[in-house]
Amino acid sequence: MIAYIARRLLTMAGTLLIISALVFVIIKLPPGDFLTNQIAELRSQGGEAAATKAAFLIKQYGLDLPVWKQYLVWIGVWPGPNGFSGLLQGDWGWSFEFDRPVNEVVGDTLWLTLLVNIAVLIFVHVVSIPIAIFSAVRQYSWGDYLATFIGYIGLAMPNFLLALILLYYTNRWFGISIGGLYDPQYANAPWSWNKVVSLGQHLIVPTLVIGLSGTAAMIRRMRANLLDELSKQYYVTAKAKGVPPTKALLKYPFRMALNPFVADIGNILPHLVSGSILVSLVLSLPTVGPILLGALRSQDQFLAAFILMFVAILTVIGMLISDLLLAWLDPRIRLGAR
Amino acid sequence: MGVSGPALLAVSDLAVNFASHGTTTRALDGVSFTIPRGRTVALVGESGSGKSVTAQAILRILPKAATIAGGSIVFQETQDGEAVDITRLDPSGRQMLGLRGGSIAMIFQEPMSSLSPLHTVGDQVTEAYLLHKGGSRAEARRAAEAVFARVGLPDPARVFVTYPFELSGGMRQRAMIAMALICQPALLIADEPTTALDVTTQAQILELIKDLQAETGMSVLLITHDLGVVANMADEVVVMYRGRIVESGEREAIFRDPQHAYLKALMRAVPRFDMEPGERLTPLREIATADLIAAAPITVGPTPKGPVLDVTGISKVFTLRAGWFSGNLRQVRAVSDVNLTLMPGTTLGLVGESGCGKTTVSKMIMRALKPDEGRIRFDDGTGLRDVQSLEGEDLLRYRRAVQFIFQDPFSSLNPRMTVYQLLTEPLRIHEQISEAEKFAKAKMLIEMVGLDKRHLRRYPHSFSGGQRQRLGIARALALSPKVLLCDEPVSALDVSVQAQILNLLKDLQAALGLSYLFVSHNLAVVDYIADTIAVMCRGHIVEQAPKALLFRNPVHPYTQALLAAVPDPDLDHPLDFDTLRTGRFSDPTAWPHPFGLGNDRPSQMEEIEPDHWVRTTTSERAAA
Amino acid sequence: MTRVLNRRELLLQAGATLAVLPLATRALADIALQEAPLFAEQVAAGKLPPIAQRLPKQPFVSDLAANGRVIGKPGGSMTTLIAKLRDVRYLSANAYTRLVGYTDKLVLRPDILSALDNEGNRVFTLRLREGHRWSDGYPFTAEDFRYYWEDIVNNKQLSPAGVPTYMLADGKPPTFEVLDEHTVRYTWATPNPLFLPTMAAPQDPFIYRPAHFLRNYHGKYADKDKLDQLVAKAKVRSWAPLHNRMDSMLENSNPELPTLFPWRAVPASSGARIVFERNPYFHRIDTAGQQLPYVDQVLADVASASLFAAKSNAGEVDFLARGLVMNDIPVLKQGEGAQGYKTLLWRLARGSEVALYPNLTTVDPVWRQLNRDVRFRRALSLAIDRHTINNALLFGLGQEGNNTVREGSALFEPSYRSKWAQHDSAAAAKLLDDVGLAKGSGGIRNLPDGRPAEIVVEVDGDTGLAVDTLELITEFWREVGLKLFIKPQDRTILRNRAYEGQTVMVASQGLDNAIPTAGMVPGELAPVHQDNLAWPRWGQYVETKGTSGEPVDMPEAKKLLEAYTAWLRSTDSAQQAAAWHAMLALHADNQWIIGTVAGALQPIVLRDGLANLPAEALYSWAPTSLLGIYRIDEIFWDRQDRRIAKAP
Amino acid sequence: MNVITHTKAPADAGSTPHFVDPRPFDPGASEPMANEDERYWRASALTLIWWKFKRHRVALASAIVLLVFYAMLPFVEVVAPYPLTKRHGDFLYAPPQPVHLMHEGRFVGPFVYPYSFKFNLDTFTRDYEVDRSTPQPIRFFCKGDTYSFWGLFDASFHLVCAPEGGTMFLAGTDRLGRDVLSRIIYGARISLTVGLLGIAVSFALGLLFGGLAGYLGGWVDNVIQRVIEILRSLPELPLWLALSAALPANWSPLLVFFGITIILGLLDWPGLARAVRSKLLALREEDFVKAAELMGASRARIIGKHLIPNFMSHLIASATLSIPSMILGETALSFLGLGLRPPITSWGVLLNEAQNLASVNLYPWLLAPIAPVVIVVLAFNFMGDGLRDAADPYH
Repeated sequence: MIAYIARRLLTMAGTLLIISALVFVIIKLPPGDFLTNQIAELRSQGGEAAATKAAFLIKQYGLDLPVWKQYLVWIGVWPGPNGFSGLLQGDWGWSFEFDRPVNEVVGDTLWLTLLVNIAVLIFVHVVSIPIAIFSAVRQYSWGDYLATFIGYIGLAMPNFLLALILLYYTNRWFGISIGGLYDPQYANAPWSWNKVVSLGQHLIVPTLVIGLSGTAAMIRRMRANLLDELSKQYYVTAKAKGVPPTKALLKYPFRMALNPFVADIGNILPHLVSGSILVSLVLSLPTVGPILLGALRSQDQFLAAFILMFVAILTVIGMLISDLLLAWLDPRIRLGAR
Repeated sequence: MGVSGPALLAVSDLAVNFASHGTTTRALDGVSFTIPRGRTVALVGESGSGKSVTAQAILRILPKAATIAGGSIVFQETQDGEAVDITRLDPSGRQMLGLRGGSIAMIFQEPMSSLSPLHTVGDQVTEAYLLHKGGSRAEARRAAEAVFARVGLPDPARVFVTYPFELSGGMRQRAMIAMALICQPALLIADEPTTALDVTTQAQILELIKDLQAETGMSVLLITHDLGVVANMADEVVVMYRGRIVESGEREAIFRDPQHAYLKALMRAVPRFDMEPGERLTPLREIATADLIAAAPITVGPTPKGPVLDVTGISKVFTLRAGWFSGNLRQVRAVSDVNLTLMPGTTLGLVGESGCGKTTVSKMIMRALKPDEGRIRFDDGTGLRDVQSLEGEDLLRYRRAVQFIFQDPFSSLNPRMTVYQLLTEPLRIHEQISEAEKFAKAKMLIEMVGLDKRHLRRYPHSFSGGQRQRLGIARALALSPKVLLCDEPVSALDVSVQAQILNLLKDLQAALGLSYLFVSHNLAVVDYIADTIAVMCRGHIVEQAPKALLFRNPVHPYTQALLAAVPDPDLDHPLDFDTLRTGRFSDPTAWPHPFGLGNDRPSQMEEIEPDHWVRTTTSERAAA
Repeated sequence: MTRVLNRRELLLQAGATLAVLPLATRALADIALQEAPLFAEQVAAGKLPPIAQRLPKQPFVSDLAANGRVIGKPGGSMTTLIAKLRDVRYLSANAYTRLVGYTDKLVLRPDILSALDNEGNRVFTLRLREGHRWSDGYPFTAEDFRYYWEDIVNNKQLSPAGVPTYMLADGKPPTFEVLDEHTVRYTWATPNPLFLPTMAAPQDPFIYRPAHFLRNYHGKYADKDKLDQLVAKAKVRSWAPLHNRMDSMLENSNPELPTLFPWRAVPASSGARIVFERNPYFHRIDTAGQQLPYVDQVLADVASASLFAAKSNAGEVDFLARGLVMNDIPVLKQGEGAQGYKTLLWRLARGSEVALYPNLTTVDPVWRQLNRDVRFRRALSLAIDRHTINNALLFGLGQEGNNTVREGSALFEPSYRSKWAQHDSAAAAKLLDDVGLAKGSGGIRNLPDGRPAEIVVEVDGDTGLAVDTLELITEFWREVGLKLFIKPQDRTILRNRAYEGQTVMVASQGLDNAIPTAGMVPGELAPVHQDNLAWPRWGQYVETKGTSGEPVDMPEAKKLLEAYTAWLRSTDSAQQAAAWHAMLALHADNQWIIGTVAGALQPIVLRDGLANLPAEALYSWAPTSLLGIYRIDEIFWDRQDRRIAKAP
Repeated sequence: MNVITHTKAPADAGSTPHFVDPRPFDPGASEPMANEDERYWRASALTLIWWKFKRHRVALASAIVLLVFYAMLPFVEVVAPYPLTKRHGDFLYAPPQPVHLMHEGRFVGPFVYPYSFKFNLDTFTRDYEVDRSTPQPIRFFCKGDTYSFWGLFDASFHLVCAPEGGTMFLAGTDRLGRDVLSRIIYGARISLTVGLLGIAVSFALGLLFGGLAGYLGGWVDNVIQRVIEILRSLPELPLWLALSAALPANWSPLLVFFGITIILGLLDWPGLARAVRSKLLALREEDFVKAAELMGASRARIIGKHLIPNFMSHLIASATLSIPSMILGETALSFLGLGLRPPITSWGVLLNEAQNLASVNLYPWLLAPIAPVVIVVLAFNFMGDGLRDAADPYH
């Protein structure tokens, strides 16, 4: 067990190393970089002094180095202008856009991202699992068709527009302030019950919009998995034992059908981040999505790279957790059934 | 009806319909029979005859597409208790739930897939107890452990916390039985309870069921296609054919005086040990191709003087990863030091239980696997040549000369090809002949296996299992091979079809001078078709002899056990449960001296009489 | 407006003193100072000195009544929106607190300074207000100027690029003298007309810095061990980047940095809402003796720009201009009644909303020759039906014509706008025939080398208006046998392509400053900046002092350059105006930049109850510095209920 | 009938009579191949798939819808009532004109009422006023505005045209007075091909890498699996972003379009590769593949004759299910301003232009492109479902 985890951690480190290189290359792919663009911009506005300052940062962050050196400096295995100071040393870099260290920029938003994603995850599961079970048990019934249809509508709707429309009508009908995760008045206020309520209200639209597309996919997969399991002999055995139908369903085929989802925990995350970027952008949510998008567009490289790495690390950890969870849930894997 | 009091279960005029794609087919049609208290009723029939549907109807666990269209199933648990008509109950109502698993329990064919792999054996077994008897978990556990002990599971406490896949097949089936028995049901439905098991295990399970029945007085509805099992187990027999009962009655009556043409045919189609030399099985429908085969213009090249196939000392070790979390690699010796010789025009039967290495041997001969040691030589009339060293043209020639017949007739034919394409595929690979010649050949081949030439344009999906297996044989013959490797070619087929195929193979051999390596777990089948038989266990050949010698004088304890375990459809040859009870016959280290293997003790084949070889341990011999 | 401008001309004459207007010189004793309610408690508690001690001896007294405004009441908070955290830097434009700055009539006058003496644009003597303090209460003195000049500009580590260009006259820096604690002087050998306009430009160059604060991070002053510690903590290489980081006068990103603005950022704001609080030491008061600004708090909520209109429509904003565009007007108007706000519609002071820049320095020889043919450019201009564009895109409210200065500028003349700008397809076709572009197959003309005349117009991808305009122009040009292809580009890429001479024509905004005074720099009109997409390589040549690009080689363009040089050498505003007129006339005649329609509307959302913002005015980056010259510190809540700052 | 008493029978059970079914028994009659439908047996896999697919009615309907959409693509110039760039200066932001049949209680055939606008300076909107007195009949198979068919020749034939001297904006007009319906129809050409081209790229890559992994196994499989894992652990949107930002700037709109499709395809292949791989691994275990190997068939023959035909239907089915995500991907990229840009007209571009509050509450007809997107995505999903169910006709 420990040996297994150690082996996994080792491959994880390797994977992350490759991902880090990939991330860096992707970010460096578009021509130009933040500061050079910034300098040109400032100069054209007559901001001579600010331009000088930006030129300063280029040296400071080694943006004049060749790309491969910049990469090595970034991950912290090559001395940069300030000596060894990279990811490995816990230095996440500097955001040019925000003119603050990356950790300060991202810090607030990370847990809000997590919050939104958890809300979405809960929504997706709470909604789709019962529907999927219903659809599978009542295969080809009207209810099944209806559930599938509604799910697909969610999948088919371009969610950024749906977000915009819902945004408008929740404001109009329920007076929920437009955008953000709570009313602006709570922005600098300490946590209070009202702030939590405001947060809850503001979570409705994003959860619904981000969750809808995931729900359809989840229903579809869960239904297919369950249908597979429903025809298995062990389910007949359970029924033949006299186990009541609902209990039999939940204890045996459902449990089994869950396994692929557990196996997929790690992979959900990048999808959620992707899905939430657009919606967060429309709804102006303080999550990493829009920051990432902004950073990628303005080539704020350390910020973008860090967020991508962060997601990748979460994914890889998620994969490990899902493997361990799967082993815990499925004795065949734990005990090595052939 | 029994003379004194009502039967435990009375099925009368039961009809079940299956709806599929808008059409309704009748799966059961007017089925009536009774299960008297304390007795075993066997439901016999080939696949698709409606045996399992009957059982499912009794438990009301029919698939969604099925509906009970008429008739009644009256169940009366105690003599003077209330009788209920099961067909009128709500399938998921309280009363039915109470019957299911409580009063009527069921065990299934596949002990692996019938148990959930995610739950411990104990969990699954106590579930029924908790549902029907109530009580605490501790009580349930005690009950479970007691019943484990009763079904012969060693160390009940440990079994309680193991998962099904950690047990061997026999153990799993015992666990299944324990699960069925924990509530002391009045009726046990056993749906092909031993079909997936090795013969030796089968015998043990059968005995167990018998013992338990005697102990508890429960009734058993035994569903099987194996007349041998029926002869050994049943008190009464119900024979089904296509959803209808064609004959039923007491065991004696059925076996000694079969009346219905179908039952008679079935009896004649089962290979038995006591068949006369040269006696032919009579399938339900004989394939009338003998003339065609005889007339077949198949050219056979020069016949080798010695063996056509010579296998010397081959061994194969597989490396397996033990589990997910352990980095440990396990080495499994699948085949060790196997020697075989196949003489031209004869059949060598390779017998053994599942996992004994027989398939690995056949794969190595086909060059689908590479032996770690030893060599395989082949003679196409030009002298023996090492198969492993063949390259290019020679290899292609070898591939032509040695053909393979698979066990699963469904997976062995490419569903996207027509029969014509299938049969001519080998020709396309190996021969440059015109389309007309190909057609002529395909026509000849398909007629040779008793199918119509019009079938050439069809796709495999339109054929039944037996027909597909015939197509497989036809394809194997396309290149006029010298050797056919038959890997369990009939084990997936019903007896009547099995007889067809076996006869066909025999006829082909007689006409074409083919040599067969016939791999099977069924001794009776091997007995019918083979000339020489090699018995394999745990990768070793333990005994090898011409079949007459082997059956007359089995020397090796494993061979003896194997022979004793085959249920004969003959009331005069009941199973000898005593020989099988020890259960140590498949463990080479437990074999009595001088046969015991293990601890890397060198062993060798010893000729105890002409052509009769038995594996013995060298050191013991030398010492003696 | 023109009347006032004439007086400013006088003010800027050499030898004049830019002094506080008469009213401000009135004895301070006449005005009874009033404490703002927000500070009353702190003053009472002794945490803050009383108002008299916080204000300069001679504060800037704003005569609201003279400006058509009313004296307000202090208090309340004002919510506005920013799209990105970084946009807090626009506060320095909007708050417009300058050494010298424009009034809303574009008169240049001292603001932070009490007076400024200008001798022939060569010698500038700057007089500070005695007793003026930074927002942390520390005195604002000549030392702060010296610190900037000696320790920042002339420090190689902090300013590797050396002295900024506006501080150079003929390439030479000034001599800097501290005359006394409140007086500094910059002296150039030759006139430097750039100096004053730059002080008043939307991007404040900040030639003074809070020395007392920044000294702690300067290698020359700070205790080395302490500084090393700070440097290590900030994970920077040396003190210089640390100093840079702390010194964010423009970016406004360091709340610790003392400021002279009407509001100062409150530290520890979250990323979603930046809170600005009134600066207790701000130097302006009204005639009633109340310290400005009136509004206690400015709350800048961060929201994506696409939601600005929606949030305004939902009544979540008190005050918003930047980020709203003309297309938002219907939505903004729609919400007015229900949400209690008004949408002010100001005019954008831009030369042309969308202008075409035929690249005179493009590398394609055929196009280069064609673009340089004035007949071709005139034909392009004549072929455009500006009226249709106006109707389709600007509700018919725009001004059709060339890319030139607008009414409201003293330099405006109708001919600058109308020359070669009347829609006349026949004349355009004739000109094109004259150029030698014969019609080929499908009615499309052929270039001299046989290629079809397909003009690829590249456009900054973010500007929807430009693309729409081009779609219309495509139709107009097709009538005269020219094919237009619109190619949206990323701004950065577009710029780089232009610098390399790869663009043939670009569509972009026209003149940034369309209401200039003669004293403002006519740089946008002259081939001196590579950003001008009509001649990027000429501009490059000037900007790089000849190391790259190419010298101006067209006689008309040389005239532009001469006029520009004349302006640079000018010592009085008549000379400056002459230079401007010469350049404007050249532009109108030569159509180097082909204008379309100007005068888009800038919607400004203003909550009912907020007073003192004009109902109509001009809006631009330069010279109005967004809302800067309209003095947003004078906005106040005229309704009592609004004046109470909203509880957080 | 013989009744034999079993000696061991319990006393109370009595004996069961020996029953024999008296009905005639003919083993030959029950031969399952006797008289059944020869058509079914001779049906190839493709035919069976088609039969099975046909039974899935929603899928069939979806397929027909898609067929109609795609069949329209080559003729959008004819189908659209107005040419793509046709502008109506007097009808900016005009609301949809409903089609009427009855005028003053009398049947006139499909017609519209003309309308005109007044500019409202208070609201800055154009107030349209419908003139109910003069019905203007819509024309069919008519001469309308001239367009250039595929840039090849000029023509003016349309399926439907505006009334003579009138207008017909069935889905309203946009800010430049362009007919929204026509723009949607033209946009289909780009939006619908994005998915197909993207899937072609993805398909090729998925087949190649999945095939290599599944067929060769070993380290190749391992490497490809790792690559897939890595690609899957990055959110796809940033990858889209970065890659589309990296598209060479001087590419023409058409090239950008291809670039975008290739990017969409590039990032979609891992899913398909996995499907190919697992299907291959499963198929390789099938006896008929082993049989072909043992027959001495060459690798190419095994792949071409035995493997590909057997998993292609599955693959096509799962590929079909990827197309909708590509179409949505295009809209998302366009929304971010990273995909296609005007003057190229795609549904994404149209939606991008509509993504503001004004569209939601003032000009809701600008959101009309949602409808075709939803319809097409739904149809692809349903059809894909049907295809997948039908892909294996032997179950």
